[in-house]
Amino acid sequence: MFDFSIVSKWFHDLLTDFIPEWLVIGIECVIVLLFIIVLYAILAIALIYLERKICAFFQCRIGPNRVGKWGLLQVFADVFKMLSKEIIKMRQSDRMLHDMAPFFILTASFLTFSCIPWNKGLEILDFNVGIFFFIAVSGIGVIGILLAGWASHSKYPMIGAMRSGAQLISYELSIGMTMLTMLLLCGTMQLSEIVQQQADYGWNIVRGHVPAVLAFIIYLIAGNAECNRGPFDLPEAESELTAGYHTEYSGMGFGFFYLAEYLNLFICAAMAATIFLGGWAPLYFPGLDGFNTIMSYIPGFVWFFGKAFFVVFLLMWIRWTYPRLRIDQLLSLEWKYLMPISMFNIILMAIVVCFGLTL
Amino acid sequence: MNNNTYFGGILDAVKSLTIGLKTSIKVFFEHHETEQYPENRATLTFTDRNRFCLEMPHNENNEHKCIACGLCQMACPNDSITVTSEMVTTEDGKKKKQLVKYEYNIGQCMFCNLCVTACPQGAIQFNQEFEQAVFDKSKLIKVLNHPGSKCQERPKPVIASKPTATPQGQPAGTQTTGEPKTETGETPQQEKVAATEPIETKKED
Amino acid sequence: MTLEFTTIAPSELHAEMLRQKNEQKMDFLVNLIGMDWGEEGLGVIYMLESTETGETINIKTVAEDRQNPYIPTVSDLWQIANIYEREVYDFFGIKFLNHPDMRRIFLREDWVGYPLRKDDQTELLNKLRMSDAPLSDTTKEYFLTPDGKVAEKTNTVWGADEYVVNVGPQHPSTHGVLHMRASLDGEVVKRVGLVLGYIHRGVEKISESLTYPQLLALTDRLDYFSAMQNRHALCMCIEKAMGLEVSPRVQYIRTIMDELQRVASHLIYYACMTMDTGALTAFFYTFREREEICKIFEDNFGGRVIQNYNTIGGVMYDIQPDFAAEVKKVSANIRKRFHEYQDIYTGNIIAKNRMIGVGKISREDAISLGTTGPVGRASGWMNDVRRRHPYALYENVEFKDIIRTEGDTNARHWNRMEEILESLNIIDQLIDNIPEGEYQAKRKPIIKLPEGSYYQAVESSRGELGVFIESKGDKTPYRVHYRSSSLPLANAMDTACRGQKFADLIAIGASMDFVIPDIDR
Amino acid sequence: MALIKKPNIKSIPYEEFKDNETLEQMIDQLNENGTNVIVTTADQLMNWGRSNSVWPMNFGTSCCAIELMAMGAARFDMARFGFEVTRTSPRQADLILVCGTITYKMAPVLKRLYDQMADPKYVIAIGGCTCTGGPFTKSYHVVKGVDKILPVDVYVPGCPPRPEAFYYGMMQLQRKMKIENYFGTVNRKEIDAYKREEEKKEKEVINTEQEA
Repeated sequence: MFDFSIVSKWFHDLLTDFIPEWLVIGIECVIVLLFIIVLYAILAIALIYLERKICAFFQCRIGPNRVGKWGLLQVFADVFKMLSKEIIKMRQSDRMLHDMAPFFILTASFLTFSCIPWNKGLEILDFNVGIFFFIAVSGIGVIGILLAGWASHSKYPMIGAMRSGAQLISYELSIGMTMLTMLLLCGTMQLSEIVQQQADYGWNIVRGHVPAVLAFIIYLIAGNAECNRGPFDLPEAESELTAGYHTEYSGMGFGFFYLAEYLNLFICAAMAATIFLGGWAPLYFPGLDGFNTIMSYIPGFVWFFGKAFFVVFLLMWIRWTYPRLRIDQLLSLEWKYLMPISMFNIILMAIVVCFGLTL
Repeated sequence: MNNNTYFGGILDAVKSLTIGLKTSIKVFFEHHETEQYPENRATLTFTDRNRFCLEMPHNENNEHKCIACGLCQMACPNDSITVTSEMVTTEDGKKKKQLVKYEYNIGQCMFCNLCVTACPQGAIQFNQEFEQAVFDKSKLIKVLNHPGSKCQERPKPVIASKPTATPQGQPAGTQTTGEPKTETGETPQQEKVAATEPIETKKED
Repeated sequence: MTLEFTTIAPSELHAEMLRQKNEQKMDFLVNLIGMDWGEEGLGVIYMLESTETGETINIKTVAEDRQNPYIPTVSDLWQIANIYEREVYDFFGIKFLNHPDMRRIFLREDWVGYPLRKDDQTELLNKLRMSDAPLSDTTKEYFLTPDGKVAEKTNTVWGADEYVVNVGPQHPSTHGVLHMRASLDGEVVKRVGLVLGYIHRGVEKISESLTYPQLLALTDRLDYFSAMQNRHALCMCIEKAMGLEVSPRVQYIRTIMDELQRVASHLIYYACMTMDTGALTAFFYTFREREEICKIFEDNFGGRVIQNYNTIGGVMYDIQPDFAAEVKKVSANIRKRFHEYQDIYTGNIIAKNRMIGVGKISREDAISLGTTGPVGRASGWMNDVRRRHPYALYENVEFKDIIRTEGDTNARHWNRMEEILESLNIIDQLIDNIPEGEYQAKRKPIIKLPEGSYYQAVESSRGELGVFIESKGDKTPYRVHYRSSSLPLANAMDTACRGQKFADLIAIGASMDFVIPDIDR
Repeated sequence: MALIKKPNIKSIPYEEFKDNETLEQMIDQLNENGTNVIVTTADQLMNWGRSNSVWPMNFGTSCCAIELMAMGAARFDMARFGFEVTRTSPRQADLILVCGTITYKMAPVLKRLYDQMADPKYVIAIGGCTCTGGPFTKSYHVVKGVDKILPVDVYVPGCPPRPEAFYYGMMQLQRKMKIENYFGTVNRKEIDAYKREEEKKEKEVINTEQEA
């Protein structure tokens, strides 16, 4: 497996030969920042396109096909449009908070986005409490939603934001629990380390068998809820609250929410891929050496994106199948079902790990 | 397992949710029968019962069948037809009504077909041209008679060889060829309409 | 049918109505029609029906003073009278004594005059106003003081401390421009109030100036999901008044079309219900099948939503030669697909939780509220006009009464789902036996109805849809009134929603399946 | 004028569109002061984006709204044009398809919805009711054409129009969007149509008074 850290190390060494180290780090930061922003934009566009196509296919339609070949340029057109839209300033809103809200959401998704290990040696933020950091920063998003609802000075966004607050905080617990379950298996919080382990010993979902699969399912449900996507899209419940917390946002303000929604979807999927499905680790079958060699020729980031988009598809499949829950049902699902099950699951995993029952 | 118990409920829920997923993925791989409109313009056809725009067929001599009797105008529930006519004296000295302008407001029309059924001559009919969107509202008012057009000389009344069942019904002649058709679809009742109704309007006016 | 009236003076009205309700068991107020008889005065026609015996009685009352007409309210006897009386107040200015809420309901509160009065100059007095329509939180009540004079007092409708959320007039789930004001306690709905008239098009007033054939076109646009049935009702009403017999072929065609329309309507209901509860994919499933029905409509009548098909004495066009085959194909396809609707939505645990036990209406309430159609039948009230007053071919076909007793959203949903199958059964019985014959009866070109009052009801897709025509023997009707099938359903929202969650308000609204232009007319 | 290209729509040739005269008139009006190569190219890019991403508002009052729903459904998939993102919030919509009768009570609401939309915004009047009052012209409570209250861009007659006719109207709008200028000039003098009418009336009143 190709280790990307060779490239970055070579680049770093190359620069330090000519210029002082602090400047090198500065330059690298800028490069990384550009990398993140570009990747962020590309992924968002790709995901929006995918969502529109996949949803169309679920609904026996064909989706965008008139702008560019197969409608590939559709989302670009949307972006141009959105950039040129007027941003409405409302008299009665709390202007500063109203303008800040989308950036909270963006910040949260940028920070979580940087945690993802793309390839071997290709991580941006990678330190020993990676998962802990991930959970912590993803919690910033809820502030953005609450602010957006509050600052809009309107009834529907307010209801949406309050729903969202209750929902996100509850489901964060499940996410934490499932991650904790997997940490028991891995024994480390460093994301690169978790993936490396899986490359060496097999994917976590296989190694952890029953409790890992259970955790995976709970993670998918809770992650879906974290992204505010159907069937948990109560905060923006189109048919009830018009557009929920971002009802009053126009132009790019809304555009940021829209982008962040899809990016959160990707981050959720990428995390699932990293923790459960082995991140950039290729698919190995013990004993099939020929097969394994071919698999290892496929670059790591291809594996990673393949897995992440597989999970994205799963999430979309769920979204385009189920009706929306009611707020009390949503909370009872979390507190009565998911929470107790994931607690039980931790114990189960502890037993499995303790007695060496892993595969 | 009993659905009312905690675990029974979970199992039942999982089962029903799986059925949902199964159904949606089945449809995912089905064939999609979407009609792609601008691409299928060439093949898009409608039966002649579809009513999208009123028209007055003209033959190759630029002649229409309208005798400017105004029955369609009266039959219209919301005044979307305005017939302007003038009295002219024909060569043999008779006074005759002649159509000057037949204005039809497609923006107001409700496509109820009453004008077509009221027409004793079969001079107007609905066509299947649905592409009618315009930028300017005044373009919605259409003049149906072509410039310089004349009323077709009516053939001698033929005694209906095969009387159709109905005074209402399709326009008697869905005329696409220029041949003047004999009005066999007319029933005596329609003649009566033509005879009586204009007088009544005059009273009302 | 021609209506016979018992005339009662306003002063004795309330006692007589109480007697009718309690002793004669006239528990269903079918219709309450405001009338302007010119010199004679303004009045109201009550059409009552007993759900036990099936007897009907029509009562007429006249207030002679045109300036200040007062009639005692019956809203304490039948809940639906509340909204009907407000409608009459709105259009005729008849004030109902002891009615708790005498506000305008369809027109703006600052509207001048009463449009349905014959001497009203509405169009001169009321120009388009672009200021926001005033919404008052208080209302007037008129009552008789012991010395026989009329006094008024002010009632509060919405208190200052209530958190009132306006659902509508522009809201994705009101299926149009209904405006519901919901008082919320957190997510719990305390009560719901209706503001109507955002699509009040004055059909009844326009109808008074149109000839009978012209009248037909407007009915399609009332309840556009039951366009065929609406027009059927009006045509039947006029035909019966004229004494015109239609051929068996027409009867067959009309019955089949009515049922096809019902299937299409219920398919749309399912689509809206799923969309409102967030299952966006299920929406497309039934729309797919509905489009097939639309294709049949396009080919046969040239209209998809508005068909303009029934005419007085027949139908506009004969059916196409391949009609039977096409209908059979569609019917088979819907039967085949039917389980998919349940698999993806109804059988789903989420949908079940959102529907079962939500928005209950008891049988008594349903009758008192006059919620006919699948909604009433979900509360255990057998109110199918096809059974009560059979018309067209419904006496000759066999069909099951679909009735449930739970009265909740789930029961309403399943009633409609089963009615799809039942309608297909009716179509199957008829489709192969359409007799030959003429599709349009011979009639005079100018239609004049003999003097009198006529009423004809049909079972539209959402309940009893009635057409009331009063004729003075002219080319144009003197008064036309439509018994809206949706108005009672919208009015029942308050009863159904109290104590439910805000999200349920949407689901209940969807399960009522009202069509706003039908409410507002 | 060579710089301004005739707006091109996939699958329908320019000549086959209706009402090209009005469109050409509009082009002339917009470019009275001459054009600039760079600006025009940038305009075209912007207009390409805008015209292909028209998000309609979820607005409908009666029958035409059902055809709008049918348009969204599988047989006439409006996603093909990229129109399927129907926004329920007016702030995020680009286009308001006025589907169905607008009554006197609804008119202020519709006007407010329009005012809430972010620029650039467009209005299509769908169906007879919104073009002229349609079947209800004789009514005392129906606005005889939404152009009395909103600046309408495209009129789509029909009662209700077929979904294909909706598309045709939308493509007409796309053509209109494609000739607009993004940089520089003002595309349309946004006049409150209702106010304009009122002002005109007031002037008339004054005139007549003076005459008297």
